[in-house]
Amino acid sequence: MFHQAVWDEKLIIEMKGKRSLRLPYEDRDYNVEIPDILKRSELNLNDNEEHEVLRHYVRLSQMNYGVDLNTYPLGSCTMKFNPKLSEEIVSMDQVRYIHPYQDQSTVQGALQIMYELQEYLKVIGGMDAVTLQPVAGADGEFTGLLLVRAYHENRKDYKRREIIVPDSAHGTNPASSTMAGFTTIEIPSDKNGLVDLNALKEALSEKTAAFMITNPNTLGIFDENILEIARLVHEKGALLYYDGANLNGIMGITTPGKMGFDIVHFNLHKTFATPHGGGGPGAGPVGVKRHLEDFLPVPVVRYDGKYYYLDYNVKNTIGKVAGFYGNFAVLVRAWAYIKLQGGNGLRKVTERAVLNTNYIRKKLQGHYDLPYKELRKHEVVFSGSNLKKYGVRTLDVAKRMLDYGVHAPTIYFPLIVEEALMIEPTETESKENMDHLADIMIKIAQEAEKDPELLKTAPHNTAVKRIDEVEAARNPVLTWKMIK
Amino acid sequence: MFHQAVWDEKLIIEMKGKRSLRLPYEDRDYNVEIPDILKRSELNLNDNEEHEVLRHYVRLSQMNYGVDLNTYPLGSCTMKFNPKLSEEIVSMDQVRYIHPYQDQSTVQGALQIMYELQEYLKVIGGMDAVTLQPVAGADGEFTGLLLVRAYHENRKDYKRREIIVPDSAHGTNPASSTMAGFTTIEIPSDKNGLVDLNALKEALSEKTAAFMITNPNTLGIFDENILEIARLVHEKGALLYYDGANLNGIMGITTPGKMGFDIVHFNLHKTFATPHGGGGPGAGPVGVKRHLEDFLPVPVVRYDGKYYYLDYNVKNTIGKVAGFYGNFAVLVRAWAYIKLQGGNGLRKVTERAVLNTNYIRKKLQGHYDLPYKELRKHEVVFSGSNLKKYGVRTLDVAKRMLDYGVHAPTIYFPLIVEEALMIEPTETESKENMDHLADIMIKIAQEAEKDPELLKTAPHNTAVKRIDEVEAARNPVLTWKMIK
Amino acid sequence: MDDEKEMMDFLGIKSIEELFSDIPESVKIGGLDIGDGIDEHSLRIKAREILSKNKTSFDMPIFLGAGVYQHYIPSGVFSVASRSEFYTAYTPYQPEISQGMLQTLFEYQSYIAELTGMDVANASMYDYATALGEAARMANAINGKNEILIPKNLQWEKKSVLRNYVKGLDMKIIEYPYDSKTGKINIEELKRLINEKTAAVYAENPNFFGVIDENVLKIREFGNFVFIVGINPISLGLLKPPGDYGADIVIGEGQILGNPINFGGPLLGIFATKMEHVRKMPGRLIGMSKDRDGKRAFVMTLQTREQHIRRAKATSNICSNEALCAVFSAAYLSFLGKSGLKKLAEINMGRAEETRKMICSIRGYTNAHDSLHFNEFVVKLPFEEIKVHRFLLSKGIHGGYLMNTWSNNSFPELGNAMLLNVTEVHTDSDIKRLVDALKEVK
Amino acid sequence: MDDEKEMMDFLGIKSIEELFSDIPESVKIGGLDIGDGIDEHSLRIKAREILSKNKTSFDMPIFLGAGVYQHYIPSGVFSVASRSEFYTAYTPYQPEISQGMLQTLFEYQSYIAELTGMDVANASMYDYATALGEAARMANAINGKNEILIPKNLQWEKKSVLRNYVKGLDMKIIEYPYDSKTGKINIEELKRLINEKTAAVYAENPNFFGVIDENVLKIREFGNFVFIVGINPISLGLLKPPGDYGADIVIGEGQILGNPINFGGPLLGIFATKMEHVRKMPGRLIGMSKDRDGKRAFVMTLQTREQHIRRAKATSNICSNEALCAVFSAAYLSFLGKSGLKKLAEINMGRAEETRKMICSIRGYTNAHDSLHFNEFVVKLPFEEIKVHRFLLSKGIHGGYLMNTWSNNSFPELGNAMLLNVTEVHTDSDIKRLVDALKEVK
Ligand SMILES: Cc1ncc(COP(=O)(O)O)c(C=O)c1O
Ligand SMILES: Cc1ncc(COP(=O)(O)O)c(C=O)c1O
Repeated sequence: MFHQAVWDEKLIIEMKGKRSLRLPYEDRDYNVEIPDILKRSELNLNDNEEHEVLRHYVRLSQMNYGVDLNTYPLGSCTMKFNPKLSEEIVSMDQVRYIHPYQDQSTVQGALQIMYELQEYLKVIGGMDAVTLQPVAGADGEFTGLLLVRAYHENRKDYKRREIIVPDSAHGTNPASSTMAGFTTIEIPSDKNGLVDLNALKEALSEKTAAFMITNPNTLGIFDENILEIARLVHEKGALLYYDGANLNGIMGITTPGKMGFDIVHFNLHKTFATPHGGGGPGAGPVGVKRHLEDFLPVPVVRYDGKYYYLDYNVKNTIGKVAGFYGNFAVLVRAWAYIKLQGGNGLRKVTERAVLNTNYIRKKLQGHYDLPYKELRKHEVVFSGSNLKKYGVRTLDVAKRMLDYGVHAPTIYFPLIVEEALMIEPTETESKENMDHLADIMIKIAQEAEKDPELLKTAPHNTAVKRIDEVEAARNPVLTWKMIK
Repeated sequence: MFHQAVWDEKLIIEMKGKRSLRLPYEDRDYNVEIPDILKRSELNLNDNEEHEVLRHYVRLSQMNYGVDLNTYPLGSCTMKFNPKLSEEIVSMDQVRYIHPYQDQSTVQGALQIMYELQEYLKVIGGMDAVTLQPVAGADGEFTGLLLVRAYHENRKDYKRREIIVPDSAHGTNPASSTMAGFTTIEIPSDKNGLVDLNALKEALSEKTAAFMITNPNTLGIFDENILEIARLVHEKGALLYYDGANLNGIMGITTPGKMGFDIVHFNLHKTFATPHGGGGPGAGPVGVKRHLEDFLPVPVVRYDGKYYYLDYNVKNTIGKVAGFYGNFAVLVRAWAYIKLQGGNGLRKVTERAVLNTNYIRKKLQGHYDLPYKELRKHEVVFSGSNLKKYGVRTLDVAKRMLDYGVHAPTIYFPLIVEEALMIEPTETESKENMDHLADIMIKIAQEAEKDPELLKTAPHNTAVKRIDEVEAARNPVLTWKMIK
Repeated sequence: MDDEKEMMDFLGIKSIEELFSDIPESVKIGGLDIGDGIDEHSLRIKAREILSKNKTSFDMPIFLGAGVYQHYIPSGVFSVASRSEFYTAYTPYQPEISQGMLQTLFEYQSYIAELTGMDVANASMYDYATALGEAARMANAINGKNEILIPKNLQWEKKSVLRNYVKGLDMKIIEYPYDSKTGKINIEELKRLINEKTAAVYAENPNFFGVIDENVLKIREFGNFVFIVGINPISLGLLKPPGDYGADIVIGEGQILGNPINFGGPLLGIFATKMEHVRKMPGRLIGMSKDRDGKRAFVMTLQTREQHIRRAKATSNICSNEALCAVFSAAYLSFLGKSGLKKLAEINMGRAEETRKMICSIRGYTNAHDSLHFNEFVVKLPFEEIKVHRFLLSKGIHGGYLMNTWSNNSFPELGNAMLLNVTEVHTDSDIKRLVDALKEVK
Repeated sequence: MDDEKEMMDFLGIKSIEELFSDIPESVKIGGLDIGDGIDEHSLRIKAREILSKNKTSFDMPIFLGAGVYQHYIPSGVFSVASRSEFYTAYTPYQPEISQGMLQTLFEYQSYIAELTGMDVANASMYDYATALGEAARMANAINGKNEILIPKNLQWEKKSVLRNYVKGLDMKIIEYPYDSKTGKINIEELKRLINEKTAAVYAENPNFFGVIDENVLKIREFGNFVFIVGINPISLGLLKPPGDYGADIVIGEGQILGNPINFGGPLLGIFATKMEHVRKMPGRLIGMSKDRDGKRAFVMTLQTREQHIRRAKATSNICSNEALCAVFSAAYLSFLGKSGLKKLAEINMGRAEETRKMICSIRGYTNAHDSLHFNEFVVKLPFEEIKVHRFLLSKGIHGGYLMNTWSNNSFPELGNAMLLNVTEVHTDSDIKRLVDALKEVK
């Protein structure tokens, strides 16, 4: 049976050694005369041998789970296979060792890739212009909402300070709305888990800046009323914002543009297979329709038919949302992924992702509660509430899954599903893997009945057992100097 | 406590999937008309998705132990830290994607590195010329012995068909001797574990082609009589061959050349920190004194002050011992290692390796038997015979060590030590690690007394438990088609 | 193929199209007009073809800094960060199976806290610029005030990002001047600008000119605002940590610590603060706890600050951050250790100061700021900025940042000027080539 | 430093020198005159500087094969082989903690057995040439006979290595001719040369000319010798495996299966045989067994054949082999799978044949051998070999192997001739450039 590697690993600061790694020019004497008052007196670090540092992190890595190990069905996160060629490309000197302020004649390759990516994303999103600058999905949202604001303010419409979101929205949506200076109005979903048109109508007003949704939504359900929604929103003078985290469910079938959205952010680290890095970096380019183009952050990459260049002349630009041009190395990976797939390939990605989702949905039906309708796009949300009678919660199911050497689904999101278990298989899981995943989850549902303790004390086969999260928050120990 | 990762991993042939990886130009039709009689009818393989293949091998890798994880004190094998920069360099296109028959003007970089490495090895070995062609230590031995043979035959001395080796020699020494058409004469070591001068004198004759030893020997003991040995051997018209596997014990302190050796092979994958690859590839360049230079394999890399070139004009060349010019990518790594260390650095390597060895030797003395004298060079051989009284063998000690997340020493070699435990820490282990290793071994000696079963049933914390090796040999299952 | 067929049979559908029956025909598209996919090898060739148009710092010495810096990155850092268990992981939502990433991030936080002299650091912000934006917002959250004072000579990109970050709070950004002779804070003016509306004062050390400014030591005593300090983390090998002079929040660019520049991204926003402010802090925090066997274990903590729990009331919207860059930095700092970091700071300062002297001894080239510098400095040029730049380029050298040509800031007092960066990666010969070439410009 | 001091104190020594007191002063040296060590970054620069003098197959199309071949290597193969648990391991002497490498090698053996149609394959030989040497020795061990018949048109390097390998056994190497029109075995002559002294007959398919030779099917019936067949493993996607036509030993170059050429090394010697000969086989063998819980487990087996046990009587002296290259190949074959391997063989054959036709339709260039070829072929040139080569090089194209200039074989019957290789990595445009350039030579 699966067991994760266990190393009783010290903290690096608890190790002992001397530095073996040499720095360039370290043998010289430097006459560095810093005024005493500005001189550092203490630095509580240690020295270590290169070898030991390396081992430390290699051992730690063995105690971490990645999508290169096994199924990672984290709903909303689109944990798909990250092509290895992308890693090969970004490890080239020509990606790593170029500086953003270099004369543009010396970075034509970089600019070409950015330009091509912009063009691809325009088509995929059904948008007229794209900025690559936002460095994560949430940053894309923030950028999009700054654009919303600039758009309305440019029209001297200063009262539009409300953003409407459905209660099924991801937390970043309201949070970004706040960051951009808006008030968030949350509207409840209807009984089908979809946008409640009446609630929307009620919420919409001359104060509405934008309605922010994702479609398919976080339940994985496609909202068939989307054109009607767009009409309602636009009618009120508001804009329609598309959270692109769920693009994997519709790519090549439809586009946000076609559905009537004005703005979309892309999650390159989800849909476009750039690795998630254990929490980042990602990239969250934003696409807009023509009427928002003039507000985009600077610079924009342009091409005059011969030469790629950075254009800082964007009429009503909002300025900058990140230090330079976005997460270039992530952009390169997404570019590579799109090149590998091509237009048909991306459509197939969606088709297979949706097939996989519905397959596992049907396999698990009956074992876990399935709120709302059956047909899903790229993800499906079950509820573990049928196990409550055994004293077992969704958290326990998740922990127990780890014992089988697979990752757990996203849990307790979206908030509108009680004891939510949000499964997104993605297109890169084989039928064999999904059968395996379903078998595990069915087995666990049986274990819940027969031996609930087994779940409540899970996981058993990981590097550590279940962690006391409450204690961690009550007495936070956030650095090694806080250890008593 | 340590536990190795456990994945219940299928064989790749037991997996199911379809090929996701596309080949260049695979969409075209090719009119390939092979005569029916030569056409393959069956190919019992399967197809797999790229993703699943990758996971399969990543999971397998987690069930493998490497020097990047922890201490690997495998005596005679010199498992030291492999600089990561070497890996970075050999992954450059300019190493990977060049062909050995390329016009030499297009591979000047490759030839320069080979040339520089030859020059370095000459100095380190105290030799006059070096061939980089042999691809492993044993291949170096074979090459060296072909040179011995060519040397004598060139002098019309055809009767020299005996190679003398001490009984402490590595198995490759007699095996290589056989391959080169010699008869091996094994002489016993003296009571100090060293060359028995009388036995040597007795064995030497006009039939002796060479005496093949390593110094320090496989016990890690430096033979102080080395100059006398050289005199005796040369006096009889024979050559003195140096097995370079133990160069880590003397580098920068002395050279085989200085000790009177005529031929030496280097183990780049030991002394020069090129990774061992789970069993290879290595590289076993051979250095010779002037009188053997004319027999070297072709080509030799030369430099005319401006241009590097391959010289096929070696007067009495033995021809070739491997397909091309040796294991180039391994050579590049060794070159990088030598560049990083420099002359002083290599000496320090030896000093630290020897310090480490004697440190652990003293720590373990009293817990395990130490045959022969105390002072060792880069390795030390203990005997586990003191544990026999508990019914515990060296094999059990080795297996139990695995439970602590370290690798076991080399066991049952050299043959002259009963229940041998051959420890080579190398210079890249910190004191902390050696203390840890010693603690583990001392603890195990105690466990042997208190709970011998624990050792005899070890290992417990590895991916699999103790393996039935006898059954494996009795009913060999060597491919998946042999599985019943 | 068969797999898909089996799955479709299981679902009782005849075509994949049926799975999209909920999507109105009117929004369906005919396909994506972006060309066909290509095989991996063809892309490998294509990528090399395109990227070969870039010139790297191995092709020519590049004396650009101005926010992101070239440093020697130990090859081992790449080995660590390319462990696929790290880079193909998501945010460690299931801590028991993610201890590797969690412990590494805990170490990163600890390193940053140690370096900056602060109590806590988060697991990363996007970059230096957005960290500044977040810091300003946090200041407002701490004291409810609305004005932030920033240096006039702040990099324009940071100003622009800051403006966007505080726009939602209607905060006012006020620039305080610097002394044009020394390039340091005009401390009297700064003092004068501080009042009861001041939410925060932001100061950098070293600043955009590379100047080391001991004036930062005086700011704390000017009032009760939130004191935000921007640092270069390597300089902290030598310089007093902001924690020692009263900083509430310390930010900086973590790319410097072992991350390649990558044309400006991904970067790594450093963000540290005092324990008393921790619940106002943006970003992810890793804490140490115990598992049910009492064994040390790590876990994301204080998540009630974050968007997935607090939604509209979260301290920030940040979700995906720059975790892998923090892994690079943790590994980097571990390889360097205490002695390495100190030494590195010395090398940077020493070599840059030497270079500055060499350049300023060329006729016509003068020192813009009569101060100590860390690893970059402004030189006034005897010719048009762009002319000097192009001449250097023609000699296969990439000069520094053009202070008036490339910046949306303007520095009229500097005339033609270039911000040059020198670190341990610039070889003696690189520097000599630069100096020789500058002599030749006419 | 302190560590070392502590250790020295523990040992009761005052200086490291004391540890070398057993080395006579007279053999001690003053130091190694090879210069000082340099730091990693400086070496990174230096390595790039030196290596930039190499031209790779991304810089110019290269039509060289002749023993090692350019193929598309999936990026994933490098990911697998760069797992440090694999590449920093030693030979799996402790199998319980080395299951990863052992299972991978078991899979490699299985793949090779499957491809070649043989019962068993070993875990690797050094390369194709040494595998031939080992095969000849093994033949002698099997039947005690002393003559080996090899093709006259065998690559000279292989002949040379073979000569060294059989020298110790005093075996006689006899060359059998080929038909100069077809490039195939002159089967009558071969038959004539076989007699009771024949230890082994060695034949290749495809052979050095790239020719596919169905004559190999007839050889087995000529007698009771050990029949050794040399193959290109990719060709076995289409061609009958030697196991089907009576081979006792099959050898080949495994580099072809997913290993970069690396200027000719490391390579990977393929070696497969029948179960009845297994105890005479050189090299390492991995077997499947069970652990004490009855769980499937892998282990090195039949080690009594090997040098560490059998010493002078071992089947070979090989110890370190090419395990990591076998890992590359196992991963490669897994990525390709059955359909990929078949397809790849087709692509290689198809594209090479097309190219051959294109070249042979240029005036003056003629087909040397009127046969089917796998992925290389000999073209007779209307000019001096070296002249054609240099002209191509001046056009940024690296032509094929010069049959008489570079080979210690001579092929006078061919006149000026070039052995050209075309695989899936040669693009349409590469081929067009080659053909166009050949037209221009004068
Ligand atoms: C639906 C949805 N929207 C937005 C985001 C935020 O994206 P990021 O983490 O890149 O900031 C996520 C990420 O989990 C998401 O799932
Ligand atoms: C003393 C000694 N000699 C020779 C060899 C053979 O070297 P290789 O494995 O490179 O063939 C070894 C390897 O273990 C050895 O330890």
